[in-house]
Amino acid sequence: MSTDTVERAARTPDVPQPYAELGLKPEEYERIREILGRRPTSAELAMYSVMWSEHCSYKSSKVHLRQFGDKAPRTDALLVGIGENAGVVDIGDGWAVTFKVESHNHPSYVEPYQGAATGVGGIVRDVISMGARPVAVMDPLRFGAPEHPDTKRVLPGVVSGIGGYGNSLGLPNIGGEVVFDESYQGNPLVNALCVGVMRHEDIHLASARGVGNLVVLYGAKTGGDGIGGVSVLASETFDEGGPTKRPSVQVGDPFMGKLLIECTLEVLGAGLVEGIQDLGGAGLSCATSELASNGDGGMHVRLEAVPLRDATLTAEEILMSESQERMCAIVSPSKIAQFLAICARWDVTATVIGEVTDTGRLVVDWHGETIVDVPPRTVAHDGPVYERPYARPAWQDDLQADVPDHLARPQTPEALRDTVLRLAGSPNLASRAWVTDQYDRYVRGNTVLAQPADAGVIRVDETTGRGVALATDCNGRYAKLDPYAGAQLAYAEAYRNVATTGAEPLAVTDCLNFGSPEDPDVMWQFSESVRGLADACLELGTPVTGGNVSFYNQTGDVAIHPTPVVGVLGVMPDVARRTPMAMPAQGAVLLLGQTHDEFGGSEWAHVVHGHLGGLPPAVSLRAERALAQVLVAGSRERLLAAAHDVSDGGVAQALVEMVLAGSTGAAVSVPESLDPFVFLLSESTARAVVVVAEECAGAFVALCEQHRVPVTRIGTAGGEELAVAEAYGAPIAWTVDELRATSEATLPALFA
Amino acid sequence: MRIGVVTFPGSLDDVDAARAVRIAGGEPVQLWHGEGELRDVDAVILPGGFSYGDYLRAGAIARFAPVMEPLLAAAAEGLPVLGICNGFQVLTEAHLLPGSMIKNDHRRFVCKDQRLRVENVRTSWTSAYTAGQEIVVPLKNQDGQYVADASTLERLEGEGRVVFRYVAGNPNGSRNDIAGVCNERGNVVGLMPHPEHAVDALTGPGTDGLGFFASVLTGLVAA
Amino acid sequence: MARVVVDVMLKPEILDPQGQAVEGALARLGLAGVASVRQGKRFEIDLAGELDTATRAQLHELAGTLLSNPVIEDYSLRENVEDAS
Amino acid sequence: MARVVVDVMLKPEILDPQGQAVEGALARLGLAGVASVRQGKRFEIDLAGELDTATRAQLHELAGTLLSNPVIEDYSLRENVEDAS
Ligand SMILES: Nc1ncnc2c1ncn2[C@@H]1O[C@H](COP(=O)(O)OP(=O)(O)O)[C@@H](O)[C@H]1O
Ligand SMILES: [Mg+2]
Repeated sequence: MSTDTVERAARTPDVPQPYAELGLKPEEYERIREILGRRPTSAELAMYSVMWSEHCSYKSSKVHLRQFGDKAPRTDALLVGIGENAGVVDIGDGWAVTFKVESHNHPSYVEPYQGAATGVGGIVRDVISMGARPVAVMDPLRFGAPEHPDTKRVLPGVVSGIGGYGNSLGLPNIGGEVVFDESYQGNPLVNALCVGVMRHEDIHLASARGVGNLVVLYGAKTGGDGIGGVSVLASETFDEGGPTKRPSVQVGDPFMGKLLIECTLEVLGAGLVEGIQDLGGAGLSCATSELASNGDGGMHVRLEAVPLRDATLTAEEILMSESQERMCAIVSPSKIAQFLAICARWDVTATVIGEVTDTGRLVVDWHGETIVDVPPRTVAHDGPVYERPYARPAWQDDLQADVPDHLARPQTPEALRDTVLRLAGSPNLASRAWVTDQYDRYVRGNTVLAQPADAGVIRVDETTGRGVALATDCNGRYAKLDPYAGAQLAYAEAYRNVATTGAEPLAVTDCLNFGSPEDPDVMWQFSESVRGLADACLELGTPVTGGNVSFYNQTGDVAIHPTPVVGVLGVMPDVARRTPMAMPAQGAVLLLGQTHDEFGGSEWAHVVHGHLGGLPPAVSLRAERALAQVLVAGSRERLLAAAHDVSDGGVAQALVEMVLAGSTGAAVSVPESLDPFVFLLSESTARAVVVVAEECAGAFVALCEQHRVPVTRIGTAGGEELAVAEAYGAPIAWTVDELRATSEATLPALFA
Repeated sequence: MRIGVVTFPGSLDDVDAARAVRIAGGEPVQLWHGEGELRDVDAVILPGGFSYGDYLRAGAIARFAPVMEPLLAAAAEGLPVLGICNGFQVLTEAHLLPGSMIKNDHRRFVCKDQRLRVENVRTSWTSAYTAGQEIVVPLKNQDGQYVADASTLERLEGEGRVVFRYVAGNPNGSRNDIAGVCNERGNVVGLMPHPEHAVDALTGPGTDGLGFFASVLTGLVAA
Repeated sequence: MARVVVDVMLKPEILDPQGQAVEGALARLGLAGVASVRQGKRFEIDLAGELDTATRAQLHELAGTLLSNPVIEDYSLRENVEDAS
Repeated sequence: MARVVVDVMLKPEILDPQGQAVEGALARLGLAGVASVRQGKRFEIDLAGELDTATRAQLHELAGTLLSNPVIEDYSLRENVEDAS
């Protein structure tokens, strides 16, 4: 096949081109022709199609995501905001932290191990390309029904893939989520978060400046991996394709990933790099056009210089390849020798493939002929933008009207006892140890809290003890009932989790997982969720620093529950004062916050009745803020022996988790004003269970009063069982051993 | 006291091992896999990780690294050497320690706080413990199942060269619950669990691992 | 008593980090002239009885689903192979 | 251009956790009459030139040290094998 050059394209305007197969709409194809003043070459077509895919261009979400900027709270903490590979936050003492969450949903469904592994690899490279050393990962996961055979295929592979890559990179896994719901059948969600640390002066950005500077590609050789993966995997559903039609899958090489981290940090540390970008979705097309577009505007690339793993690749394929473990750096000619020497020391292949120009064009040659000549902005940033129609779904009112009030509630001590135990052993609440035991949480020696914990806590500075806390959350059932409130609830829970450990919430990242944007119902869910999250961030003063959108998570007409996963980062001046969740041997057990009769979307309704309807628990951001202030001050003043946030499964589940973590029981009683079932299982927000030493109780209650946080003494820590003094006429109790056996049996029984 | 910590390109717990040496009062010295010298250290730690990726067999390629040549010679002369996890695997691949590790019997990576019994306190790395003492240190690996043929096992048991044994449940199917062994002289010790992750109660399950580093430092002072 | 051997290799276009690692190590250890190394899996399946047509079909089915992942791997099945070890 | 295949299997006396898992899975999926399954590794080494005596000796040496660990594994080396995939 002869090369389709720019010159040939100009000569042969009428050659039919497979733009539709590449996922471009006729209008989009026309626009490319307009931009170029001719038909695109096949290489240009490949480049535009992949960069204008939903995954890379955010064409359906952009108009909504703007709110994160427009409504951004005023803060001094944000050093780099939305638009870069990852946001950067000032955490004090000259330290900065970068963190971001991304999805790898579709690839993980096709090939669970490699899909999840390369998801971790991709987000880690985003963080190193900011100049930061990655220090921890997290993995919010969603799967279909636990007993479904496909879940048994997908979950173990995903978990070992996340572990296989993260463990080999030496990154502690400090948290995540494992959620089961039928709505994710066929569309599991594999989101991966990475957090990195650097000094302020080490921040690097993805831009190609300085005419004559060299473009260096380093890392793995380029192969045929995931060609078209970005547009095919992320932009289209693949329910019509059997195994043979499945697109090729990227395979990760974590050892090369580890070399890339060390090598990149060394070249950055030595001041050898003018600009840097990781190669992820859309590979070289993305890296070159973004670097050029963010810099002086021109770049000249000799594509035949790219080291290949497979010599038969065409130019188009090289431009689109998503081979993993590659990076692109802009290096001045005076420093190139040093750069290459460091790469060689790490056994990393590095090749000069081009240079920065001032032509305003991205020009790619292939064996002496020009095959790409485009304005880089039109590829990287000025892609199509859609205002997709959206409308409140017709079924939303009925769903909200189907309130859970008619569901039978336990009314005897025995029934209540059984219900709590059943929930404790249910797949969404049972011990996550079967999953988390497959992740290294110790490596690097700075993990202060990891699962089980409300938030992962990592020490950043060994001298001062300064560190960060991170939590991710989302309850898709809540978001289905009310996507505006659902996004705020996801945020509120992550915010509360971070505060529960004693850290002050500072910044937010998100991964917005939804169905098809072409469905107005889904688009409404999306727009409501973004609006909810932006409003909440504004009110509580934490900016969204970056994130990711994953659309097309649906099978046929059926979309997943809207799942806006929210990650909150908090800072702690000294991690030695973190508040653990384990029940201590003694102390007063207090419930903070107010309990209402709220069961819409609750774990109880889901597990016991398979019911989803009504409204989710009410959001009160003001109450969340007050609660967080108490939890942070309580930690700073060393008043708290333990704390745990109340969410799925209510106070009962919070107590069960504390008791299991501490292998110590507690004796509680139902507050007079509350029904025992409502007290134990309602999912009202802005609540936490805390334990304070008896001698600190007075000071702590005063602290609560100062912040107007309702506080109720509900019992005393200690003993071998979790006991409720009286419920419907009799005491009930569970031994620690019984709770442990129930909680720890579930996941192994399903997946071991 | 200078304690060398070898860094292979895929080493992960080298920073932790160096920190543990420091906390115990020693001076950690970085040794690079590609350099064939030991820089006058008084003891060497081969840390955990995935030395060269370990796709083939854990430690299989690291065994041939330039740094191993002087290390093997010095170990034969009595230099204290501790192999932790991947380091243990490297030592068995180099035939400095008997037996080998295969995939865990449950075939998954496992990370947990593991209880061990110290069976032999006459080695360079265990003199700070008391015989039979139980300690808790993290265990984290995928290929941690210790195997050896029957006669090797018999000899190890007979000579008291099983240094650590898993208690309260065998986490990976290791023969005779073996968690760690030593060479005849007792200067070379290897084990799968990670004492360097148990040197600070804030970041580990406790400080039971400090004894390893205290042992070697005390032994060196005495020598 | 029949022995069936199933070899599973990554498809040629799929990255094989294991093979690459071996390739690098062979070169460092002085073996010249290696063009490429691929690493795969070998399953030795011993059957109690003879290999009949139904079992053969079943084995092919399982080799293509359980023993290999057709998304990234190819298998080949050989019958009545001598003991390799 | 010569192809050499090295098969590496755990020694028979060493229990093979992966083979056992496969054995269990085959039975669960309805394959009757499996006496035993062992899982090992297969290396396909392509040489640029021909396989001469010196290279053959070197390959055997490396198969017995690098590619297999003689404490737990046996290897077998075959020359001029057809492409398996
Ligand atoms: N849901 C979101 N919320 C906030 N920012 C987002 C969101 N999705 C994407 N972004 C931001 O848009 C930019 C482009 O995102 P992305 O394409 O994921 O980056 P990358 O090219 O590194 O994968 C990034 O700065 C990202 O943080
Ligand atoms: Mg990026």
